Amino acid sequence: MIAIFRTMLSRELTLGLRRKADALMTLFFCVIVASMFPLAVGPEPALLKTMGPGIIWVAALLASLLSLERMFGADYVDGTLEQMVISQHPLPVIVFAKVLAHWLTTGLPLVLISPLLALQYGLEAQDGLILVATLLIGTPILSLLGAVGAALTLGLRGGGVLISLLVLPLFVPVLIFGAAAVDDAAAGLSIEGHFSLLGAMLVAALILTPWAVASALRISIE
Amino acid sequence: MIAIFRTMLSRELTLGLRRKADALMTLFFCVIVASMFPLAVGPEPALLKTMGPGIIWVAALLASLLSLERMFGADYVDGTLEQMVISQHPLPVIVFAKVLAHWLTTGLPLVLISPLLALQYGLEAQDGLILVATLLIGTPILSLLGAVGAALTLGLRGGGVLISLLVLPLFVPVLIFGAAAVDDAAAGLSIEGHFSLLGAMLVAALILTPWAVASALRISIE
Amino acid sequence: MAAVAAIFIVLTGHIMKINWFKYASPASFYPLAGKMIPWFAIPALILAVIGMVMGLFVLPPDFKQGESYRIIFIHVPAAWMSMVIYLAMAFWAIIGMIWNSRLSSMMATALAPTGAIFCFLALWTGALWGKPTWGTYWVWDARLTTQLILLFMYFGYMALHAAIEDPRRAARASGLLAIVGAFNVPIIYFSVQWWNTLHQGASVTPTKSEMAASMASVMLLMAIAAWLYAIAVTLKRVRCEILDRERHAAWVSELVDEAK
Amino acid sequence: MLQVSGLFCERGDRQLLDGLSFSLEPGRLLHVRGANGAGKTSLLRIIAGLLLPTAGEVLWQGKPTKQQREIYHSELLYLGHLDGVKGDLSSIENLRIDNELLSANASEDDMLAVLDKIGLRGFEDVYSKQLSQGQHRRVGLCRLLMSRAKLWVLDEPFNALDVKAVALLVGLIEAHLERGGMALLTTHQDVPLSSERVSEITLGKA
Amino acid sequence: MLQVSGLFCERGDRQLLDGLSFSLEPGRLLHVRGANGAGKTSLLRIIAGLLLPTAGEVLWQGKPTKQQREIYHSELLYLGHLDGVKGDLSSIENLRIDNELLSANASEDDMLAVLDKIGLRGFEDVYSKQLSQGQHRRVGLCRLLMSRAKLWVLDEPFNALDVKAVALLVGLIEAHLERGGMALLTTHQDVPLSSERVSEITLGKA
Ligand code: HEM
Ligand SMILES: Nc1ncnc2c1ncn2[C@@H]1O[C@H](COP(=O)(O)OP(=O)(O)OP(=O)(O)O)[C@@H](O)[C@H]1O
Ligand SMILES: Nc1ncnc2c1ncn2[C@@H]1O[C@H](COP(=O)(O)OP(=O)(O)OP(=O)(O)O)[C@@H](O)[C@H]1O
Ligand SMILES: [Mg+2]
Ligand SMILES: [Mg+2]
Repeated sequence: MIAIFRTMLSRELTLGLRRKADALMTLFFCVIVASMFPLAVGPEPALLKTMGPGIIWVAALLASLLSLERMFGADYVDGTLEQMVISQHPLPVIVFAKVLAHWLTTGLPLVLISPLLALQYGLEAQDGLILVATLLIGTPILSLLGAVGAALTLGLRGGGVLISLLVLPLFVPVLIFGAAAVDDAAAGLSIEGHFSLLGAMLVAALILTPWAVASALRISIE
Repeated sequence: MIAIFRTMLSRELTLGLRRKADALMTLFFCVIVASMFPLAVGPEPALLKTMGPGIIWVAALLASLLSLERMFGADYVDGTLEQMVISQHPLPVIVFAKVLAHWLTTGLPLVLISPLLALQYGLEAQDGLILVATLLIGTPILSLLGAVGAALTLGLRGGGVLISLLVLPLFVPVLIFGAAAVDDAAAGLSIEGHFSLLGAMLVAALILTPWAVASALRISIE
Repeated sequence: MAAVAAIFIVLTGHIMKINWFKYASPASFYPLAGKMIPWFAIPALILAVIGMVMGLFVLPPDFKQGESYRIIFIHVPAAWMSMVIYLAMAFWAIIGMIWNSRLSSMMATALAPTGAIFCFLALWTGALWGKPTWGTYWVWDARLTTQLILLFMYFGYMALHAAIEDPRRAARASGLLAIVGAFNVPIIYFSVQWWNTLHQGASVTPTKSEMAASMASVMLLMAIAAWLYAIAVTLKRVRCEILDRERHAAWVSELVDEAK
Repeated sequence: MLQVSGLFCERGDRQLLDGLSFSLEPGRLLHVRGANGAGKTSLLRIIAGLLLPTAGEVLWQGKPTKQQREIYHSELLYLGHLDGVKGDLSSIENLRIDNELLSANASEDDMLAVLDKIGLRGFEDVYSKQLSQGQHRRVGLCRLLMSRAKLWVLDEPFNALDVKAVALLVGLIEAHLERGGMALLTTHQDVPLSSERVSEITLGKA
Repeated sequence: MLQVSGLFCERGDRQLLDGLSFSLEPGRLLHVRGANGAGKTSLLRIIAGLLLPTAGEVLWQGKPTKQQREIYHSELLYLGHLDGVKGDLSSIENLRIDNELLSANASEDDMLAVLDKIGLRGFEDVYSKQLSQGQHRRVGLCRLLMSRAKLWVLDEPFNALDVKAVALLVGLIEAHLERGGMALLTTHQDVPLSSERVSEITLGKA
């Protein structure tokens, strides 16, 4: 089970990071997205400072949404997903490896670059740290929940509309608590509540979604 | 030429409507992004009002990014794109039909929902109207420029993120003028200049990009 | 700016025009480029040294900014070059498309890293300069943001080139991107004028110059050095590109044999 | 008449075509043979204008195809490894689009007749992604029944087809040649084409 | 032993399987015949556990496969219409993953030998998307050389293969049966399998 996990993880990472340039791509992407807002809203530093956490969170959301379709889509089209489903290994483990790889290639780079973005938006050092922490907890949730949506939408059977209706609203609480934690910290309020909520969501997602995704895949592959 | 245009347009619209989830996803995304900032920044009406146009513009821009990969991707995989490329009809016309359909299924819904967003941000009725007008001119430019990126990246690994890296910089002028028009209108300045610039960009994009996309497709299909 | 671009393009174009038909083939351009490199590299070095000595030691400190203004001698030439090189890239891409010449698309490819480095340099020096003058490394000012966007246009070009395995397709696809992007460069550049901005407007224009004559001349020196450097490095990189793409050609194997 | 002169093609460091030249007269079929990876598909795609050769030219009626792309493409029908059938559209919807792309001017009834002939009666309104592999390919093959192109370029058209469909396709090709059409074909199967109209070339070392 | 009992399958309003039952003994091959759209792929996918039948059961060694999914899947090798080969990975990288998925425990050298045998020497490090169609399929077929599964379910494995590869594959299947393996096969081509080990069923009205 560990062997298959390791193989699948390295497969996904190889695919995601065929070249060094690929790894950098998400980083650049976040920076570009973050640069769009000041262009549109204007250069007012105080305004940008308050918007900062929200913007960085939106960049995270967008980066995971943009790459969701490929999480299973490519494997579905070329038949490798079939082979995973009928392999003797537990499907949730394979799924978990794929989701982890997705996070490592889209979520983690974002977490890593977020201090720089925080600096650019003039956030205080401490607020920046809190932002990084929320992203560290929040982005895996995005990957996990996104995987459910991606699996269900594969062949687009059971009403695809339903899925985006399902996944995006699930993202919303993550987004809100994530961005709110930073704001509240800046305002001197307690943020333990936010963090424990985010943590609880992460744990729940970690435990439940691999199974949900596995069954969704079995259904979609018919 | 009109016949092929009409056929391709209706094909794309049929496909678009069969995959309602995709269109709805862009809408949702736009709404979520736009709703995030009030949560992050707080309920200060004056602040929200100044931010509004910029945020709605960025939300629209990011939302149209989401659907770019699909514009040619599916046709590439199943070989229908090949058949279009070697058909006797001018490829730019076919491309134009596809882009128009893309705009009708993603850009237009965004334009239609924007008054609602403007309302959320407490924009004056007149400013809201101007916002809608800039979006109406601006979103087709996004679809046209996005098509170039989508065509260039066909079949490549980076997928959605790579497209964004290519096209977001191209979107910048549209964004600047689109958002600035509303701001300046609110400040009582003349906005004819912005509109004529946006209009000029639209015309230029309408004339040039179908050819660029057509050559990009010929390159990518090898 | 436009004039600068024109000069650069004409200059590089002129070099290539010498016996165009003969040297348009990679095989004959390779040795020619080898011979040309020192003619650009050495003057570049000399001018840069003179400019640096003048700029850093000879010129007096600025009455408002003190010593920190000296960064301008790198900052401004780098900012100019970063824009000019993108246009030059597009120029070569167009030539490559029209005449289907492999060498021109290789020129475009070879220019990209240099442009990106200049662009980064402008950002870096600007940020360093921002701290003493504006009190912060970064503001979301239009000029700064657009410079950042330009950097990403270079990255986009290079990422697309790197993502395509087939060198011919890579050259054609990224060339097309450079052409489309070239429309964007002036738009971005001028769009700044419609924006309220912290950054200084253009103070050196063909007709009038606000700067002290001594300062302007040092800057000009540095700018010329930057051009010469860019040309030399580009030629060097084109040579590598040629070798890589023509590695199966007979003349490359002969070259390798000679080297042995 | 189709002429190919001095074609070179290099893909991924491998020299596939090495100055290939041939010509194809009306009423004749050229069977391109070769092992897997010999370069058959590459050749056919070059001829269809989907791939640029490293050197060499394809001539149609004596003129380079590049200089008369629209005319050439109006005389060409290419069926590659991919069917070119849209899974999210029904068979008849796919046909309507092909009809327009090929400028075949078939009426709605014609198209139903075509579907009938190819053995898809009753599947007109089924989404193509819900068809079996062979049926899916048949939707793509309908083009042969609709188009009036002079040059057919068929890359392994018999793949996935059952015996009946193969016979039908052979009949179609023969009728096409009979009418003075030309065809280029690759296939690894033995196909009962009457040999008097057929020439062969073999790519790679056979 | 594989047993299939009372399988019904309905897809898109069409009754494909109508109470189908059969059993397959070790050392035997079942050739599933039928026209395009008869339901061969559907049957094979049901047996592989990729599709739920409307009614009926598949039994492996006397027990329903659903109740012993992991055991059953460790004895099964399924090759469908899709190759299951990742275009962005090289042949050898693809093999490494299959090796793990099949728990085949092949060493790096074994895998190179497998690629050699299947005729992909020199293509080990080429991205699979840069292979020709037949070479691409061969990468998928490598599984047959690596796996030690008892039951092979092969859906049109000869598609796109050249003559030499077909012969190789026939040899592999025969060796597998010789070893006491079982196989289910569909193909529209005539394949020279020695008939004593082969049974046939035909789906649909033949
Ligand atoms: C990261 C920060 C910065 C960036 C990206 C940046 C970018 C640029 C660019 C693109 C130009 C060329 C403009 C043109 O040709 O018209 C330029 C020129 C210039 N920059 Fe900056 N800059 C930055 C920071 C600064 C700072 C902090 C100062 C000093 C206060 C400064 C002073 C100048 C001056 C004096 C020029 C020459 C303007 C002219 O004469 O045309 N820059 N910069
Ligand atoms: N996209 C590509 N990029 C690089 N090389 C390729 C590409 N496609 C094919 N090749 C190489 O070109 C060679 C010939 O491929 P081609 O598809 O023309 O063969 P083929 O004769 O059609 O084979 P098959 O019978 O398997 O279909 C192969 O060796 C393959 O590795
Ligand atoms: N995903 C699907 N959804 C609904 N119906 C389907 C689906 N796939 C196949 N069918 C239907 O099931 C029938 C049998 O399909 P199947 O793929 O099993 O045929 P087959 O015997 O394998 O044919 P072929 O020789 O063409 O591969 C077809 O009539 C087809 O329309
Ligand atoms: Mg082929
Ligand atoms: Mg089948």
